[in-house]
Amino acid sequence: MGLWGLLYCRRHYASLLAVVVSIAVHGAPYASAAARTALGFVESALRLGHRVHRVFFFHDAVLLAADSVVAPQDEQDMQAGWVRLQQTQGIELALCIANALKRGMLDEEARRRYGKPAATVHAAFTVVGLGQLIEAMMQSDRFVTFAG
Amino acid sequence: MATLHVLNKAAAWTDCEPLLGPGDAVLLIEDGVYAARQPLSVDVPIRALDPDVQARGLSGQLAPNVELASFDDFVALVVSHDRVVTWSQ
Amino acid sequence: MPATDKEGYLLDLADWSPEVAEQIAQREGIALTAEHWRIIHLLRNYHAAHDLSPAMRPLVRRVRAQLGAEKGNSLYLLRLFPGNPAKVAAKIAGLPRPTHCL
Amino acid sequence: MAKRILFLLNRAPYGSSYALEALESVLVAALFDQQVSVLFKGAGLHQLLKGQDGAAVGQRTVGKMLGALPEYGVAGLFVCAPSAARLGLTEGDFCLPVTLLDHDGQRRIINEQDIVTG
Repeated sequence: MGLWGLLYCRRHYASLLAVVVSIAVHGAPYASAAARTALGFVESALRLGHRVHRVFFFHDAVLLAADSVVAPQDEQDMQAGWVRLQQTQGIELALCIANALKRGMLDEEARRRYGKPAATVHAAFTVVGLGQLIEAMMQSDRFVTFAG
Repeated sequence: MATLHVLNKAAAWTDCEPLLGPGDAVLLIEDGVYAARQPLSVDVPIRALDPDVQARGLSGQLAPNVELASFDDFVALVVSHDRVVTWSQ
Repeated sequence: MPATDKEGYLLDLADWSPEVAEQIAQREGIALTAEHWRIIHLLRNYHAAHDLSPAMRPLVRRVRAQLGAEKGNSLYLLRLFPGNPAKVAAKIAGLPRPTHCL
Repeated sequence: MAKRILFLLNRAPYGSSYALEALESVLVAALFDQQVSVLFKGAGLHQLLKGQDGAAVGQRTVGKMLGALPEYGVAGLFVCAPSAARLGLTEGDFCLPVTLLDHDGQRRIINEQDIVTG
């Protein structure tokens, strides 16, 4: 078998092998398509038998977790698909705490710590430190960034 | 050691193109698919994410060396390359 | 004593003075000595230079570079600022809460 | 086992919080003992300019924060040479010692990585 044959085989088997994937979403919901594209990617990855270790929302992407979203009837609700994924498949949806706090995205613990009137993050999402982004990179075979 | 280059803006082609190497592949997503309206003369495979092509009315208007890709193809491309570089803006 | 958040970090960094540092240290159960002050000044210089409250490792490196290996280690800093030296010392030095403490 | 992680930074500071927030992730990657390097491209080169004062617009100074990278253990600081030429910048304009890379050099660096992100 020639070099090209070997390369082809490597590619071919790689596509059959189950891998661990983590992703970062950088783009704001609605100001960018990042969260929608990322959802399509993650749904396909799971359907093809891969494991998704963590979805990390960074920069303005943390706004996807807003607890009081009302989607227009004639547009795809960008948050709903992610919430469903978390509830049915247990996918971890992590928000960067530093980026979340300054954008007003608080879980109950942050609400209490900073004495704010309401928690604003949907229960399907968790607020975590940046270390969890790096941990996701360390634990995964592939890492994909969905930019704004 | 091959790289998958994902572009989500057409203008990112200028940054990405000089860094393409043997074994690499390009996937155009979101507004990146507009880059395929021009001839893209490089030696690496180029794909464009089908729903993004359809949404923008570009079906049948892509450069001849650009093939459509589904989300499943997107995943397969990620798995079959060693790393993914995302090019934006 | 100027306003602090629930963990004792100054809300307005401009409120810091040596007297305020003494007060914050007292709340932490620390009586400031010349040794503490060397670290506090080093931290304030670090922040002025880098706009960062350093995490433990870069703090240790900086202390070692400026005050020698005898002081540039985590045991020495733990003795001066028990618990989490990067956080406790930053609090007393009037720096923002270190955002990437592990 | 440490991963080789390259941060590709192509945004100017101050106009958005992208540069500063990305820099935070670079620092944490270094604290996790990963083999971290940074490649500045395009408008990202402006992060390296001397004489910045973020306080003038109520922000932290990105150029000062970058100065902490060596002490955090970030070994590779790379700059896209064609970007520098296009922007009329030379090494003397930068607040840190960096390595200028042509396209071949950048391709080589990217091919050494486990992960490339922004």
